[in-house]
Amino acid sequence: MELDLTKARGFYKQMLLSRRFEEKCIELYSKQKIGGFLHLYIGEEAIAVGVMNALSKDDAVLATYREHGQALTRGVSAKSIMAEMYGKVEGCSRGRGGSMHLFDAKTRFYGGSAIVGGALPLAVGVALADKMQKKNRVTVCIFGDGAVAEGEFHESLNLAALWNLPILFVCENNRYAMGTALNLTQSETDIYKKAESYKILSKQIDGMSVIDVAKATLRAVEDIRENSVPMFLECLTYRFRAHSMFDAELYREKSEVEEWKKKDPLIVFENRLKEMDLWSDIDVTDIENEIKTTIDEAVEFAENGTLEPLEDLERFVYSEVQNG
Amino acid sequence: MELDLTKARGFYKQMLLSRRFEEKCIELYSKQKIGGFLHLYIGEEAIAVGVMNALSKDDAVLATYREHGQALTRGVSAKSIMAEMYGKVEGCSRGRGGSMHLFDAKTRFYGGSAIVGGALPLAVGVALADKMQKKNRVTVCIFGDGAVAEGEFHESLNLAALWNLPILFVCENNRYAMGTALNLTQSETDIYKKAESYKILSKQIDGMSVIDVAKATLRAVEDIRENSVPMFLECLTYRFRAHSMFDAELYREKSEVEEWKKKDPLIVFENRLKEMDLWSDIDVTDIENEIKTTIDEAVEFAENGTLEPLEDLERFVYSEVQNG
Amino acid sequence: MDNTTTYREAVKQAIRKAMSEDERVFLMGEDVGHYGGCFAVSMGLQKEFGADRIIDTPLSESAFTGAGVGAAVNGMRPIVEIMTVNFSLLALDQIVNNAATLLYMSGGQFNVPLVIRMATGGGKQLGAQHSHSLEGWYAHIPGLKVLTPATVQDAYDMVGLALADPDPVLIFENSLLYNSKGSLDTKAIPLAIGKALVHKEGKDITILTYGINLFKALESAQILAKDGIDVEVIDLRSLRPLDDETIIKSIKKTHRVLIVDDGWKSGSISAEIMARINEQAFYELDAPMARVCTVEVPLPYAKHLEDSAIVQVDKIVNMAKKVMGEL
Amino acid sequence: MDNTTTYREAVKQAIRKAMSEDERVFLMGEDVGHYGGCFAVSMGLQKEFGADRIIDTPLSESAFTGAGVGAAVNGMRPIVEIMTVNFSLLALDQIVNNAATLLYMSGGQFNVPLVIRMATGGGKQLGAQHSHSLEGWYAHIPGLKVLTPATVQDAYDMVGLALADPDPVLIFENSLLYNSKGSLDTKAIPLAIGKALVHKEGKDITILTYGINLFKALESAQILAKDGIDVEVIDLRSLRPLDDETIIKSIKKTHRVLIVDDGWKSGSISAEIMARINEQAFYELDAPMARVCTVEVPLPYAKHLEDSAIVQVDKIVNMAKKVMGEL
Ligand SMILES: Cc1ncc(C[n+]2csc(CCOP(=O)(O)OP(=O)(O)O)c2C)c(N)n1
Ligand SMILES: Cc1ncc(C[n+]2csc(CCOP(=O)(O)OP(=O)(O)O)c2C)c(N)n1
Ligand SMILES: [Mg+2]
Ligand SMILES: [Mg+2]
Repeated sequence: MELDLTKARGFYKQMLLSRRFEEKCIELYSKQKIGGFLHLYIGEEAIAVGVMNALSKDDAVLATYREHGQALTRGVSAKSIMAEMYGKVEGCSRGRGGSMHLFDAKTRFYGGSAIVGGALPLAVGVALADKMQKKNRVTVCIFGDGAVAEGEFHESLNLAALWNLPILFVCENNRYAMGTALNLTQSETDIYKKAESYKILSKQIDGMSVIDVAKATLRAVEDIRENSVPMFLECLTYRFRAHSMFDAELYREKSEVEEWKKKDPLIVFENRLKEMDLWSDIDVTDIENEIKTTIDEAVEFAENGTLEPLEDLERFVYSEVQNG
Repeated sequence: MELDLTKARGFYKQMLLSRRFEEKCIELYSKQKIGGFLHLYIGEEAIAVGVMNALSKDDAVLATYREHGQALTRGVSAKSIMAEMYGKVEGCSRGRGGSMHLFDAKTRFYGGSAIVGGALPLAVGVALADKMQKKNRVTVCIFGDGAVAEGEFHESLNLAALWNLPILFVCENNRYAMGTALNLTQSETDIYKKAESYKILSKQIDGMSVIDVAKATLRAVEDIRENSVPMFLECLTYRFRAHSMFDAELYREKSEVEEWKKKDPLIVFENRLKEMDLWSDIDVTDIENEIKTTIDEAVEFAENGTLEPLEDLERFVYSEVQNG
Repeated sequence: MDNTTTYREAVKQAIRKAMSEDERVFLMGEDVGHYGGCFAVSMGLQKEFGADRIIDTPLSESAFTGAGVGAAVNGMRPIVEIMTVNFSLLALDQIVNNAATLLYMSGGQFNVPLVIRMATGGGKQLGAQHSHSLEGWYAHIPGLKVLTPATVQDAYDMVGLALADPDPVLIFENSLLYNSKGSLDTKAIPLAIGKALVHKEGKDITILTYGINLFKALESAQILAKDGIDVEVIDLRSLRPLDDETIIKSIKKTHRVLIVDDGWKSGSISAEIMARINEQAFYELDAPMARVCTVEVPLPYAKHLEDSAIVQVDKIVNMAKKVMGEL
Repeated sequence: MDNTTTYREAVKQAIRKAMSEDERVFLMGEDVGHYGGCFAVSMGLQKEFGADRIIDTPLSESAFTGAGVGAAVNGMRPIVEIMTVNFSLLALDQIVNNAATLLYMSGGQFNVPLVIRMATGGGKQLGAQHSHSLEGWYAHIPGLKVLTPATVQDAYDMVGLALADPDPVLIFENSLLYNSKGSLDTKAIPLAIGKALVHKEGKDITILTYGINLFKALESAQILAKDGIDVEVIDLRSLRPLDDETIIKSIKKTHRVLIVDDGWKSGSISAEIMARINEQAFYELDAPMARVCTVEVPLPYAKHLEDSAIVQVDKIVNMAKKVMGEL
């Protein structure tokens, strides 16, 4: 992967957009404009940006309830995401899903799943369908370290390996599942090694470095396209904020959080760009302004959005067309 | 393990009892004295005998629907097993369970489970309770190669490893789950390697050799008692008969079955005893006669057993004592 | 038409037809291929269509059912076979939390044209982990449709109906029916999902039932006829949606109702039907509604006990007489 | 008595008491320890009792629930906490195929004194994978008992009752109740499992309900009183077993009934109650029975939609008036 200025600016902007977007979400959540659960991705943005940039338009993505960054970077518009969190019809899930259930058919973004591990079997099926239809596409399935303990992780990796499915498993290992540390959930804390036990090619990478993630993903995606095999990336990362807005964070030391904040993906990338002599050409103020405009417009769009009429409550329990 | 004559005779007799008992079952099944599913263990007897002889009286056993051999060797009486298959009150599960659900509190035989993989979480709990109560006992959980694909296998092994539970996992790898060959169910067909991925000490052994199984189990059980850790044994074996009585066996070659029959655990053991110069002292005719008596008595016992009155149909949906 | 087609053969023919006509259709499940299906439904199909379309899965109910959901949202028309309804509990997260919710949660974007077939029912002495009848229980879940073919014709038709449906459809095949024979017209236009069928008209009492109990109800009707009781027998065919219209129409004629159902009594689909009749036709009832269900026990192995736990003709006859005020 | 104890605190106190008095009792589930419980019920208990008795589990609902079953048959008295009923679907095999069957299958040898607590209910904009109310659905399964504490007193008492029971008991705590306050008498003799409680006597109509809807029903009763309708409000407390006696006694007095239930309408516990009243007291009814349940949708995120899907006081009031023939 060649990191030219355009790409570098793009990566930086995408990470910053995710960051600023979520900072706005916090504000809106405390104003009760957004309800339900709100899981923030702050600190982990390098993964979404690195991964999404390695995909082509017709690849598929499945993510968790902590998926603002993935959706934004995948190309789901900030407007439709914000409208979704406002519960408006203009939202990417029509206001039915909320923060945890962003969906977007256009970008093949299959959610937004809030059952930990529950999207892995789905991803297997999406990839299986591509393979059966001889479409040379990749399915990316993103999940946390907590999901690794679920039976569905095991069953899904085995199926993907057995059937040689074109699927990229991306584990966002942020060392905690809610308040439970990795060493309390896994007897083997090097998660990539577990993937190897299914004979899936697997790698552990620095999830705080967008360049590392992008490179590893590009290589994996190429392999998958060529050989129709599953691949696995364990991205080491850290969640800077609480698990959700209801979390007293009793389970970790403040100092640990501070240590990790030094590896903030924005800072890591800035330093890297400085080394590469690209940073001085990055127009941070312009970027901040562009992002501000995007977010302001998203909020305005959401504010002006419409509430679905109550008569439509039962729409989409079943399909409206009668023939599939 | 020292294999003296008494022990050798015991092993041989137990394997033969299991064999003859099941041969009788086939006969009774075709006479419709036994109903439901009947899964035969013929060919795999070395595992049950090797494992059970390494346990002490107060260890616990959890098995599958293919558990006649395990129950018999564990010390559940042939009478009560046969009565169970006749559906009589004198059966070890009162006629409620049948062939797939043999239970016996006295010998800590916790079934007879017919949901593939479903006993693994139970076994974790049984071992956990022993550990919490500081009872230095071992829980043995026996399951097939098919169970390895279930999510519950994964979750249970992880818990056992995380919590250092005194549990011995015994996988009876007979290369087929019903009609599906191992290479169609596992991307990694060396099952013991999967156990290693949970950091569980693990061994692959010859499941047709009762001596190998007994030795490996003894060593494992010692380790477990000393260190309170889980252990895993993969026993390579083969099912000589169909999966159940309804199986046309289209999925494997007759020649494959014939090849394996050469490794019949009775023959393997006989040859080994010959090498050790013990065979000539084994009174095979006497053993056959003793077994015949045991089985005849069991059948008679079952024939003469009583049918539970219909009024008792709803007994034991809930406990009869009101305080647990 | 002759009565020579088995239920098993009807299901197989329907699958074969669908797979021949539509490349998107495939069958996946444990032992559907090399073994030929645990109830021999797919025997021979793997030879015909190849291992890529008749897919043997490992014992991973949750993952392969979920994979069915994923394949369905991505252009395929999977038929997932789960051996027995008891095992489907391992896949329930995928069925309830994904298959039944995706369309709604995505605001109408992702429908799930998935068919899940499974065997149901007791009566074969298989004990408490193989014998339950949970079709009525599944009917509680919005987003799912629940079909219960009783006849050979429906065994055939419902596969096609389910595959044509844009949403997840569960088909429950009572395993005791596979060997039953009936006539099959492969050219007939199938009765739509959600329509009940009056199998026998009558004026004194309506028996509502589905699946294998249809035949026990018809037999009961013959016995009751000798006592001068003219029974109307309705096969519900679909437990979700229920055909309220046909049910209520019959009640308005007979004013008496007995529901016969393989589920455990408490919380059975019978209860739901009673609730609806109460809501929609209370003043039409001449007597309390009654039901014959499975006794609330984990099914026992012993034959005499199992027989006494499940629905039998004499129980239906007696209960019908009670409803008629004759007992 | 003062009204200062929260429901959360009541559950915690009951757990603490049980653990102090009985070494066999322990608590296990996701985030019950270091985090303090996803609804903060067990906050502080790990410090008090140690990590060996307040056990943080990995995300492995099936295995740790099954481990609860195993520990229960081997001498312990586990309390398993599952964060939310939706996630319990991952553990359903262990609950239905093991916990509910072991005693029966083993011919009375192995009872399972296991308590499973889980949060239930919508109303917090958590969408279709976190908000469902499946307690009525669980009540279908023989071998299980299903408790639904509504009051602070019951939140406390039911932990003890469940632990004293020799069989598996599921406790459903509506997550919106955790912050509710009430009075708690830790010395009171608890009302047994299976007993309903008349919270307000009345003569015109009986409202049967449980959990959070008890309070909506009591509020509705006040509103209806202004219209001269004297409502009897009964808290079912236990959905399996149901207290038929108390229910029927009330119907014989009021002759009219409305059931209010958080489950989806079709196949709800309301339907079962209607079925029983029909069977046991048909001739006592002066009007069709009615129910207010959750609308049959996977619960939506948007607040106005979610509010319109779940039970509300105005729906109860309107339906009660309909039953009274006033609408
Ligand atoms: C099956 C299931 N169990 C429990 C939960 C509650 N829960 C939500 S997120 C979470 C932790 C998941 O941790 P991880 O997979 O590491 O993802 P992270 O939140 O760290 O991104 C838990 C326990 C859930 N949503 N689904
Ligand atoms: C959860 C579940 N799925 C499917 C079945 C049906 N079934 C019974 S035995 C079996 C094969 C199991 O194979 P294995 O674990 O290798 O044991 P073996 O029969 O070879 O001893 C299957 C698929 C079941 N009983 N439980
Ligand atoms: Mg995490
Ligand atoms: Mg096997």
